[in-house]
Amino acid sequence: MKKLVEVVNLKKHFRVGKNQILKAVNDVSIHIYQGETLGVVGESGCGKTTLGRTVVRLYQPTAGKVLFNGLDIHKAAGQEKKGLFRRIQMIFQDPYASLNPRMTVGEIIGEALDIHKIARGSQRRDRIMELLKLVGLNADHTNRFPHEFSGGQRQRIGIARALAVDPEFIVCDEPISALDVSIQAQVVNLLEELQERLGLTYMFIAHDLSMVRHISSRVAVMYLGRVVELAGSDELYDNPLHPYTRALLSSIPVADPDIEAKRKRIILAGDVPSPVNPPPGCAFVTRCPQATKECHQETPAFKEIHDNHLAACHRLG
Amino acid sequence: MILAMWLIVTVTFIIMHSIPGGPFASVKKVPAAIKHNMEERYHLNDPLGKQYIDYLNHLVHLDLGPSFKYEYRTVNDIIRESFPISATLGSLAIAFSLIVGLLAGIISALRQNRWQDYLAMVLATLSFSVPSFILSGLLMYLFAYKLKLLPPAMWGTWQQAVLPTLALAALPTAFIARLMRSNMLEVLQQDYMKTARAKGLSERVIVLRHGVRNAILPVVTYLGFLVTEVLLGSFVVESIFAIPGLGSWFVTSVLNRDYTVILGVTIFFSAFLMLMNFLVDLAYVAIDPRIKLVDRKDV
Amino acid sequence: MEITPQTFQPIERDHQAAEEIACPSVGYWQDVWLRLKQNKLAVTGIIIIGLLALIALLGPHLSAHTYEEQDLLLVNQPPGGDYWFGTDSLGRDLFTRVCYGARISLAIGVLTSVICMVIGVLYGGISGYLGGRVDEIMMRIVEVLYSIPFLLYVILLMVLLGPGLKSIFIALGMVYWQNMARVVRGQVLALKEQEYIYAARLLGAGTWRILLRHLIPNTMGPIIVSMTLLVPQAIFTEAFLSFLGLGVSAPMASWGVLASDGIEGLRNYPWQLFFPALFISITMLAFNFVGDGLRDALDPRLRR
Amino acid sequence: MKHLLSVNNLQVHFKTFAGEVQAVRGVSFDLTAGEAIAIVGESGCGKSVTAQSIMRLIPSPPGRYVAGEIFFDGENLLPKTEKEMEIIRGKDIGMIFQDPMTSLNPTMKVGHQIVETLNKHTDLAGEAGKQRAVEMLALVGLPNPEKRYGQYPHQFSGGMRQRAMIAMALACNPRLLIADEPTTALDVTIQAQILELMQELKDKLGTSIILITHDLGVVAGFASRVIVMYAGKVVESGTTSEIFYQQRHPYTRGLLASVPRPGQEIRKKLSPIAGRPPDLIAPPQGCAFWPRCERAMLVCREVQPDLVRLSDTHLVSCWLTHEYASKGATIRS
Amino acid sequence: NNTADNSSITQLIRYNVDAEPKTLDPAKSTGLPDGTIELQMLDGLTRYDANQEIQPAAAEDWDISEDGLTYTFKLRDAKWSNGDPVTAQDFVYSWLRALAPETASEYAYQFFYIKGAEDYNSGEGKKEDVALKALDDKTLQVVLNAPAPQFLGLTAFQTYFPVNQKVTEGNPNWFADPKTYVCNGPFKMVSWEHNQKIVMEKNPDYWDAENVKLEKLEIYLIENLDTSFNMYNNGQLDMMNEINAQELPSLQGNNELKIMPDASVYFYRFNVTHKPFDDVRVRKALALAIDRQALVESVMKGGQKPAYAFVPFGFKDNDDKDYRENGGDYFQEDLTEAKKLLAEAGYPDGNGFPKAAIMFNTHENHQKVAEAIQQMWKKNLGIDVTIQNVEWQVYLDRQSNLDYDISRAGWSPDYLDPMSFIDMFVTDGGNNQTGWSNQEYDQLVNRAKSTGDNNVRMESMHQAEKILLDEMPIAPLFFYTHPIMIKENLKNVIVPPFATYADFKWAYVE
Ligand SMILES: Nc1ncnc2c1ncn2[C@@H]1O[C@H](COP(=O)(O)OP(=O)(O)OP(=O)(O)O)[C@@H](O)[C@H]1O
Ligand SMILES: Nc1ncnc2c1ncn2[C@@H]1O[C@H](COP(=O)(O)OP(=O)(O)OP(=O)(O)O)[C@@H](O)[C@H]1O
Ligand SMILES: [Mg+2]
Ligand SMILES: [Mg+2]
Repeated sequence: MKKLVEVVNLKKHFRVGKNQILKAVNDVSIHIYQGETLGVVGESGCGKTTLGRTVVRLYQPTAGKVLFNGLDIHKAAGQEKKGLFRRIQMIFQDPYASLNPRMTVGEIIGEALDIHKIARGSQRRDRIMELLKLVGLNADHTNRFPHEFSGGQRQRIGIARALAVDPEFIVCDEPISALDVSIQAQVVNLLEELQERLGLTYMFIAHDLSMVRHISSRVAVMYLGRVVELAGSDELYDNPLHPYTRALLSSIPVADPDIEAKRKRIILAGDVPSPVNPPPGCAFVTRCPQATKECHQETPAFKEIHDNHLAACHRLG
Repeated sequence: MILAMWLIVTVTFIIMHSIPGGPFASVKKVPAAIKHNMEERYHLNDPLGKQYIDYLNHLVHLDLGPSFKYEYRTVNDIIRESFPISATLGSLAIAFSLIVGLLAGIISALRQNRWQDYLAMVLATLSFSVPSFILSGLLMYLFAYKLKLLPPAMWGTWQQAVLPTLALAALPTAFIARLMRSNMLEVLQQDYMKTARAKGLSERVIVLRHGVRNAILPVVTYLGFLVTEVLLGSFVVESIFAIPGLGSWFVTSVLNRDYTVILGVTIFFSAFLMLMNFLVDLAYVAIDPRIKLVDRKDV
Repeated sequence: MEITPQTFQPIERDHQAAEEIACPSVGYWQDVWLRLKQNKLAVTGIIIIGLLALIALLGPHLSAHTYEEQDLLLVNQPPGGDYWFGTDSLGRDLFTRVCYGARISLAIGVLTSVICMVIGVLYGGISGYLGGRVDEIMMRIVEVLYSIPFLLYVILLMVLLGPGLKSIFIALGMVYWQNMARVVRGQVLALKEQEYIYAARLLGAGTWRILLRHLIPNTMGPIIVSMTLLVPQAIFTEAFLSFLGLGVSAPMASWGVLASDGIEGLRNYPWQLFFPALFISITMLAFNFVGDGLRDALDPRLRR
Repeated sequence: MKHLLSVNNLQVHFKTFAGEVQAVRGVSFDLTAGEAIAIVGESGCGKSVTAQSIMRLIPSPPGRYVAGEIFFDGENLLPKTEKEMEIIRGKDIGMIFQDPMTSLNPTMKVGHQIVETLNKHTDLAGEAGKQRAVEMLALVGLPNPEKRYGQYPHQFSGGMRQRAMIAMALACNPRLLIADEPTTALDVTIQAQILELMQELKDKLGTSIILITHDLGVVAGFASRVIVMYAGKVVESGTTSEIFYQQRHPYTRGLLASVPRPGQEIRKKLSPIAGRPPDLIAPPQGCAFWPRCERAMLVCREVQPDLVRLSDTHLVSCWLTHEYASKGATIRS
Repeated sequence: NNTADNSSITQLIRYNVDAEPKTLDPAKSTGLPDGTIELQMLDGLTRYDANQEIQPAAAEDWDISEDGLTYTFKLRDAKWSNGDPVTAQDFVYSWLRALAPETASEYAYQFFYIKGAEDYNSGEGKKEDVALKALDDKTLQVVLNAPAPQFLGLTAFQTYFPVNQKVTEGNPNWFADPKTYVCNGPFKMVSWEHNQKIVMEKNPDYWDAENVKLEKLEIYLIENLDTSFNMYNNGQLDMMNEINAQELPSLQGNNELKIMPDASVYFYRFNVTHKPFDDVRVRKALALAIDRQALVESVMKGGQKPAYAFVPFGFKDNDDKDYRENGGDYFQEDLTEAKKLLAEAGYPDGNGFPKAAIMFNTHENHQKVAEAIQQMWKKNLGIDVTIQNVEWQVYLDRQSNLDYDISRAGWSPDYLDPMSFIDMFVTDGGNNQTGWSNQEYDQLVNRAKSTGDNNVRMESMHQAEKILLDEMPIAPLFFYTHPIMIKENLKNVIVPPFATYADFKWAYVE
């Protein structure tokens, strides 16, 4: 399989306050194969969005690089850069904040066409219609404003906007988190359908593990700026290795009273520590039920435990 | 900070010397020799560059130089004597505007869209835009001339402080009232107000303990601006009410082209304002438990 | 409807219909207008402003006198008969002068706020959007300018440009654009983290496109509100400038000038202050009503 | 069995610019002492309004109680005066809100916010009050409760705040706790903590709970009875197993089908509910769900179905339960 | 609280001088506030009495030589407030000090009548060469360059006041503090609150103390006219200068309002280097088309007199009659004539008249006058001029750079002699500022200045004035008055006709 995106030792730090550094993404190395969906899960604040935005070059990394088809995207300039904008896109988390409230749907989708001079005049109109239809909206929605749409519909407009430039790779930053369950499925189904039809590659960020399992072929689990486990999605769910992943999986409520009644939950103590002063050693050490002295001192390496199953834990292999 | 100060000094210096006139201009032309003598005395016939360097030199030693017009007084003296008066008047005005403005704001928020609200806001709107020279004139006319309740001018007794305080406080009071009203309305919408209600607290307690306190906080940030406004207002109010404060010097010095006083007072005011803004920031940090002096930046 | 087995026929439904939006499409400004219309005070404000504009245009034709015609035998006449608002200290008809003042003052108020808006929007927008060093330097400049005595500027301007409308606009612009720039910058700072800005950047939109198409249109709300509030302030500051000789040249007079003339005769000829002051107050209230109404109409939280 | 709470035909409307929003359109349900029930439904279907109506917290204007009764402990709450309500709020009924970030007063120490309730409703004052507050903080599992007592909300993480909210709501031992989406804003691991805590406290204190959520997963392990709301109405209610295993309303079914469930084939397509909830300013004439319903019938469009009792506990409001439905129509799948 | 302890004092006057004095050092003082305050505390050689006669003050007597060049003053036995005797050396010291270039006194030129003074001041001569000598402790001798009839009057002027040599040398800022203000006049300073007021008490050591009836004098330093008017109305002032024109009509018939004469003139300068004002016909036409009567009655309202000549009333001619009355009017308002002149100049009915502006410094009355005149010219001649209100210093600058078309101006005399007006317009005179030059005029002024014969002097000045008004580089508008408000129980306050100060030496409260 061809590696479409390679993230190599990526770090993204923010300066907060005088001398404090917030390590939002801290040494992440992952790759994404062409045509697959890589799920990224983790709790709020663990750096998912930051990772996603750095991968699409909305942020400049503090260290490390992102290769797209072997090209370092943060170094690209001029035509190369413009070309990248057409191949990499992003779908955003908040259906209310991700559409400019002052522009009609047609203008929102058409903007990409204008910037890249993809289509003009009637061609442009046709393309907009086509895109709208692709995401299941009507032609007469073109002249409406975002606030007239429901969350799910807005999210689809966002998708149409991303698709306008015919990208190969889309980072979906929690595209369904803000939606009602009944609507979430609409969007997930659409994304799946589009992937099939257009051969897209996704990086799908979420904190809802059940949805991630459903849509992804592989899943990376993030904790405090680091990836702690990465495996094929079934493998991960059936055989979680990292104590954090296990706790995370066991915390997901299941919509089945019988299963719920039988389930034994692993309840983690405490909260995620602040990324401003991460504990030394393993990031998870403060909440890990199995932490040893070693965990407090040394950051575990992210290594392959089984075939294509990577994790970062001292207690594993 | 130092850099900003230096810029202020430099720009003021340049503008000041590029407008016509000088400290010794007068209707009656004096013989050239006398003019020369006078300029000589204050080094005004040195090249501007040298005057500028000399000034900075003195400034570094906190010496603002002598006044050209009131020659026996130094700018330091002038500030030392008149600033306390301005500060007193300003403090009175600020105290007044805080008390009245906050009250008016709270009341009109609680009585939103009722007559109390409309009355307070119409008054606030009016006094928000009435310039202080008109207001001062009206106040003096009404209370001193017509009703003879208060002395029209000068400084020293509490009666004399009433009218200038009112004139000076009008704008900030109005501003605070409006700000407080909108803060209050905003706070009343907050989730924690619902929490407070769900706890069974009485309306009065909810409003005072939970509402007012949170609504006041943004007013604190406004204090810096308030001080500025009061200082600016004091130029006019002080000269109308014949109060020997620093504000009245400001205008007079510009009209007189009393170069050292212009610069000195400008520097003093800017430094003072910077200090006040700094203090307000500190106060805000001290008062609002949430705020830390954090600014986010990309690495 | 009667419940019969026949009514239990399944209905064929078009899936697209589920996406139908029932209500008519309302554009952003249309919506604002609709909601503004429901605000009684704001509507009153708009009507008053309209009337004022009408007075400014037609008022002078209603009166038999011109704004400059003096009758030194009829100075300081109280309101009545021939002179509806009385006469001033040179025996000119105050009514006509007030109507004429409306032209000047309203023009000054409106144009100044437009000028400030343009400068402020550009400056604040760039400063806020670029952020970092640039922002810091640009804001420092504003601070420094703010500290330099206004009177010095005014005198400098008077020397450089001479009196007249042009100088007024420049002088007023110099004070107020800074506030506007701050307002805009604050807005832009908040908005630039919005996801739609990121989306636009990701589509390859350049700085100007983002500023002009995305940021500025979305800061318009607060900007318009500050503009309406700026109008009355500009009207009065103009009076101060006129007093210093930077104003429109006499015998034309703005409201501010009429009011400050009036304050001199307050003890003896109160109407000379009353009428200009009345008009100014009405204008201020009207603009404030409209401003507040707009603020509400633009508030996203109050949106449906 | 005597009901601790019964809501009868509650109708609440809001005046807005666009018209009157019929947020709650005749909701009825009962709650027995010691019971934990859940109200589920999509966003905007009137869950919060129902909950807040019980506390009489609907702001008026724009809100208005159009009809209905709310009996708490045998007394109708709707006609009560504010003063009378103040005594009930916080003492007999406690409430937790969705967003712990904004529901605590940011400028008041957490401990004081708890003591405030105690001062109002009990005669615990001064040290005793503080003692009790610290106890409550310990009860909800906050480590270091003495220290936490003197801290401000911003020094708490989201989970800790929600714990503090719970401590506050339970401080006076209320008989009923209304939890309006208490975990929606929290991470899953934290959500698990909070649910565990509520479960524990319910058992320990015997408080009745109304849990409002839109996550059916949360409901499954927590409530004994579930009420499903749609567009301001109850469309189905029953015991947890009735709702999860014998649901009759297409909406309930849709809700369950749109999340991937264990046991379900992983890669199988999800079946979402098409479209979006109706505008409550002008709700549809018939069943509010018909425009989105796979099995809509002519009658659904025209007439509102009644809430039909299928068993002692199971009620549903759908024409499909009508005898004609199986006769007169070819029902797909 | 001042009002409280004042209540026991009956002999108290409160007066406003309209501004904080720039200095109270007589050598350097220039303004009215300075002069007025110094006048109460310092005694020059002479002092004007109520009839504008020069009376001996520090000098008991004097002697003027035949040629009018040498003045010998005999000083009386008087004491400084610190007990030192007032000596001729004090005067020599004071005057030389004022002349010294280091002192940089603006009014040093007031001494230029004295031989050697100008050279010393400009650094070209030596101090020793100034013809000023103390013959003994009580005798002072002065030699002038040329006969100067106004010289004696000048010795009553602030710049000529003495200072105590010892005190001044010991403390150059002695005048800034009441404690060190050593004086020889009727009052002495008790306190000085800057920008508020100066309080004085009767000086018991004053040689003429028995004629000083006031116990206390409060001089207020309030600038704003409205404010001081209100204070007067509230009984906080007993006497005030300057009243807003808008108040005057309602004060008609009020006994407290006194309209004092003021030997000053209000006029417009024409810039004769600008077209069309280089044409005397244009200047004349404009000057003739102003209704001065309406101006003073409806705009100024202070009883001002229309001016048809330049030198105001109030100066003595050689026959002891009034110079102005002798000179009479030099022109009359005449619309037909004005129109005719304008047409002759090429602007019939104002057609083609170039753009022009009246410039004036920021002040309510100046603006009104300008607006009224603007209307008159428009109505009478069909000329449109604009008016320009400029800040004071800008106004001065533009006026002296001849950067204007028409500029308002006012002039009050430095000394009580028409020459103070007439010598303004000599070619390139510092105060000419019109660009106008006339040889004959210059010669006449020169002759008047160098002759010892008062008849010739006066005659020359009359002739010069006639030339001035024939050529009209200026258009006189009116002669000022000086409206004051004074409580009726105030007596013997001396308000001179040539300036707006007041002397309280003999004043008392009834
Ligand atoms: N521009 C920024 N400046 C400073 N800190 C930032 C910035 N953006 C994000 N952070 C911080 O970086 C950390 C990671 O944030 P990020 O948004 O990537 O988390 P996330 O995993 O996407 O969380 P969520 O699930 O809430 O969206 C957080 O602590 C956040 O506060
Ligand atoms: N104060 C109010 N003014 C106007 N409309 C309101 C108000 N409060 C609620 N509504 C309306 O009532 C309806 C029901 O709202 P409610 O908050 O009960 O929904 P919910 O089921 O709690 O949704 P969510 O899951 O989003 O919390 C919504 O359409 C909402 O717009
Ligand atoms: Mg995120
Ligand atoms: Mg809710």
